[in-house]
Parts: sequence; C-alpha cells; structure tokens
Amino acid sequence: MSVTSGSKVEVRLPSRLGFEKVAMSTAAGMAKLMGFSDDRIEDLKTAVAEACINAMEHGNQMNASIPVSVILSMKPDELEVKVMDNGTGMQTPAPTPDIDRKMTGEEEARGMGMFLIQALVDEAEWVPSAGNDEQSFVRLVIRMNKESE
Amino acid sequence: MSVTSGSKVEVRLPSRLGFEKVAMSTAAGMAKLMGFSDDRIEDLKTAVAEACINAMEHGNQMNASIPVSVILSMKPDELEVKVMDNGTGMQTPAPTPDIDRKMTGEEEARGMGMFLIQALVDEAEWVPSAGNDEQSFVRLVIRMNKESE
Amino acid sequence: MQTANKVLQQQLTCASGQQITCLRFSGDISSASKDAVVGTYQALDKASNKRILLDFKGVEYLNSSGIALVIQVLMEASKSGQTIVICGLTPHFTKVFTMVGITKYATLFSDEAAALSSL
Amino acid sequence: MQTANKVLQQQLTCASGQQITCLRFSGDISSASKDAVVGTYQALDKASNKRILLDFKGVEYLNSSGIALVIQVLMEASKSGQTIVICGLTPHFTKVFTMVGITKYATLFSDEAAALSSL
Ligand SMILES: Nc1ncnc2c1ncn2[C@@H]1O[C@H](COP(=O)(O)OP(=O)(O)O)[C@@H](O)[C@H]1O
Ligand SMILES: Nc1ncnc2c1ncn2[C@@H]1O[C@H](COP(=O)(O)OP(=O)(O)O)[C@@H](O)[C@H]1O
Repeated sequence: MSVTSGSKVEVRLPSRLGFEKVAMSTAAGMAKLMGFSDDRIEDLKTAVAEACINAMEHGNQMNASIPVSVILSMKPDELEVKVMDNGTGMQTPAPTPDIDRKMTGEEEARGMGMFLIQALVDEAEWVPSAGNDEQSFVRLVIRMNKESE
Repeated sequence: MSVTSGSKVEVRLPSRLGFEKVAMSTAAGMAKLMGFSDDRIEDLKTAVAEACINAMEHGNQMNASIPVSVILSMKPDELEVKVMDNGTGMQTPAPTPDIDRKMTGEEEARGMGMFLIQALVDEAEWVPSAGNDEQSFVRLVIRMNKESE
Repeated sequence: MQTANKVLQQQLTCASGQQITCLRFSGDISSASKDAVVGTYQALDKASNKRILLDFKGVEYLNSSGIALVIQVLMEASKSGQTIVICGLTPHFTKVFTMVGITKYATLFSDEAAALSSL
Repeated sequence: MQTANKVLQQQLTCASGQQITCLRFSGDISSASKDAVVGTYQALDKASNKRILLDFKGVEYLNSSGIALVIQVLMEASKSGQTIVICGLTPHFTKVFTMVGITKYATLFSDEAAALSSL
C-alpha cells in the first residue's frame, strides 16, 4: 500500500491515568494504516503510553483539566509522534534503570518510562518548553523496516 | 470499574479515506476504558466510521486539509460521540435503504451509512451548521447495558 | 490510505457434489475495492460459474461503501441467474448484512464448511 | 479509569514434584495495581511459599509503573529466599522485561506448562 505522507492526526486526552490507553489505540490505528508490523505497533503503543503518563504526571501535575496532546504525523516511511504537556519539560537523555541497584533499594523501583521509550522507538527526543506559552514535548519516531533494537 | 464521567477526548483527522479507521481505534479505546462489551464496541466502530466518511465526503468535500473532529465524551453510563465537519450538514432522519429497490436498480447501491449509524447506536442526531463558523455534526450515543436492537 | 485487496479464487465442491466458485477477500472492503469485488465477479464466466461463495473471513474492515459493492454483485448475479452465498462474516457484520436486507438475496453461513455442507 | 485487578491464587505441582504458588493476574497492571501485585504477594506466608509463579497471561495492559511493582516483589522475595518465575508474557513484554533486566532475577517462561516442566 502507498503511504500518504503529510497527514496528521491529533488526539487530546485529559490528564487522568487510564486515558493513555486511548492514545495507544489511536497511535496503533495510525501505525496500522501506514502498514507497520504488529510487533512495531506494540513497541509504539508502550512508548506512547509511557510518554502520555509522564506528560500527565510530571508535565500537567495530574490536573485532569489540562489536556495532553498527541500529534501523529505520517512521513515517508516513518511515523512521528509528539506528546505535549504544559510543564517545563525534560532534556534527553533518559536515565538508564539499574536493576541491581533497584534490587538493593539504592534506586527506586519505578523510573523506567523514559528508558523504555528510548529503547523501543527509533528516535526519542525531549524538548523542554521554550517559555511563554510553548508546550514541552517528547518527539518519537518509528521507521518502516526497522527493528527496535 | 468506576466510570469517570465528564472526561473528553478529541481526535482530529484529515479528510482522507482510510483515516476513519484511526477514529474507530480511538472510539474503541475510549469505549473499552468505560467497560463497554466487545459487541457494543463493534457497533460503535461501524457508526463512527460511517459518520467520519460522511463528514469527509459530504461535509468537507474530500478536502484533505479540512479536519474532521471527533469528540468523545464520557457521561454516566453512556458515551457520546460528536463527528463534526465544515459543511452545512443534514437533518435527522436518515433514509432507510430498500434492498428490493437497490436490486432492481431503482435505488443506488450505496446510501446506507446514515441508516447503519441509526440502527447501531442508541441515539443518533444530525445537527446542521448554525451558520457563521459553527460546524455541522452528527451526535451519537451508546449506553451501558443496552443492546443495539 | 486504503489497502489494495488480494482476492483468491478457488473451485470447491459442495456436499451435493456441485461445484462452487469461491472468492476469498482480505484486507479492507471499502469504496477502493470496486475492482476486487465487482471486477473479480465480472471476470467470471456467467455460464460456468452458477454458484459463487463470497468469503469474508480474511476481511479486517468493511464499510457501507464496501457493502454497496456486494449489493452490486448480488444485483448482477440475480440478473444472470447465478446463486450467491456468503460466509466468514463476524457476528457484527452478520447483523449489519441482515439489517440492510442482504439476507433476502443471499444466504449467510458462518464459515466455509457450513456453506459447503448445506449446498 | 484504571481497572481493579482480580488475582487468582493456585497451588501447582512442578515436574520435580515440588509445590509452586501461582498468582494469575488479569486486566491492567499499572500504578493502581499495588494491592493486587505487592499486596497479594505480601499476604503469602514466606516460609510455606518458597516458589512463586507470576502468570501474566490474562493481562491486557502493562506499563512501567506495573513493572516497578513486579520489581518490588522480586526485591522482597530475594530478601526472604523465595524463587520467583514469570510466565504468560507476550513476546513484546518478554522483550520489555528483558530490557529492564528482570531476567537477572527471575526466569521467564512462555507459558505455565513450560514453567512447570522445567522446575
Ligand atoms: N513530560 C515530562 N515533563 C517533566 N519531567 C519529566 C517528563 N517526563 C519525564 N520527566 C522526568 O524524568 C523522570 C524519569 O521519568 P521516567 O523514566 O518516565 O520515570 P518515572 O515517571 O517513573 O519517574 C521523571 O521522574 C521526571 O522527573
Ligand atoms: N455530514 C454530512 N454533511 C452533509 N450531508 C450529509 C452528511 N452525512 C450524510 N449526508 C447526506 O445524506 C446522504 C445519505 O448518507 P448515507 O446514508 O451515509 O449514504 P452515502 O454517504 O453513501 O450517500 C448523503 O448522500 C448526503 O447527501
């Protein structure tokens, strides 16, 4: 099938845990439309879920009335996803979880979201808010015919 | 599970055939979150697809740069979906297809979308544009613990 | 953004011993499927293909424009005295086909085996 | 908007003849699942439940907060000398569990039968 690039889909969710699953469905639908394989779609779903949860928690401070925007852009042979929140944002790179330190309690059990995002997609970039009314976002890219590792 | 009412999800699609499948995924994700059964979710998916296709074709004249907006609102025990376009709109009721007339060629084979929408959801209402910059829309409702027929 | 359809064509034998031509659809059946649905049907010789089974088992997405193409096939088949039977629809689309009245002109079977054994 | 978890608890016998306690999760495993995952584990007597199988077969959604709860169980089990094995993960989540290093502290089996036959 031919991919029509230049097409954008935007979905806006309340900052309420559970709604990241709606964004997962939208992202999966878009990736399927572009012809991505089921395993790449699973990678994308997890990355999108983690990015939405972080946007809700750390960006929008779980204020349900502040939406998380997810912008899905079809490009030739790749899908770009921006997950935007109203916080000040984060910079790449993500912390790598250390299971040994987690097991001894030196590191919190949680704190794997950004690592998973980076590990599962082909590109992940965190862009802090540029000030004013600019939103902070994480930008993910999955490419056709690429494995995640 | 408890349904958190008052939550809205909005998805915007280009007016390009095929993208109605992305709206179907979003609507299915939202209905699943609310705890709707799989067969009700199938009803909703078909109704949302038909409404999006009509919004693209008849409302936005297949101009890919005009988005179709789908607003999904959780209410206590029901999910409301508004599919909005930039056309002048339509009024309820939908024409009922007559298979006998279709078989003789007296009626076009196509023209079943609005009928299916009405038949598959618990409420369907077409609201024409109120003029100015108001969008026209179809408003669908599916309720918990209701069969479609 | 609409997928191209592959249609598989196969000759099957019914329980009665009669031959039936099976058209197996896959992917999306929508307004972009005119060639796949109507075209494939029209390419069949009307005299030697008196019974046709439309199998929707592999279909992932079906909308009203796709159903309109099925109705067009029913219409042409009815004119040329061919019998159409349908199988492989999900329970949801069995309901939808029934709602639009297709069951007046074609019998729906749950799957291929059910279709073959009662023909 | 997060589903409550049902956790089924069951005593199974391994190929070696040893007993194993199976915790079968379902629905979503996320930040809302602390009671289901950590709570259910902590309610087990540590002396009489030396081997525990965590079965994710019925799980529809799993995120990093849910995985953190699994790590918390692994940590407590390691301190009290219990062995944890895991089964029923999809290929995707098998990959994810491997990525975060869980395989250093728990063996992953494709399904219950595979787990029981090698223990
Ligand atoms: N969208 C965001 N806005 C601001 N800070 C963020 C955002 N996403 C992640 N962070 C920061 O990065 C840290 C690590 O995130 P993550 O790896 O997902 O783990 P967790 O969310 O479990 O802490 C977070 O604790 C937070 O401080
Ligand atoms: N969103 C809309 N805006 C304007 N007109 C519409 C809209 N939806 C439906 N219609 C009108 O109603 C008619 C019947 O629609 P439908 O039953 O879906 O069949 P079809 O789209 O195949 O013609 C359309 O042909 C169109 O004239």
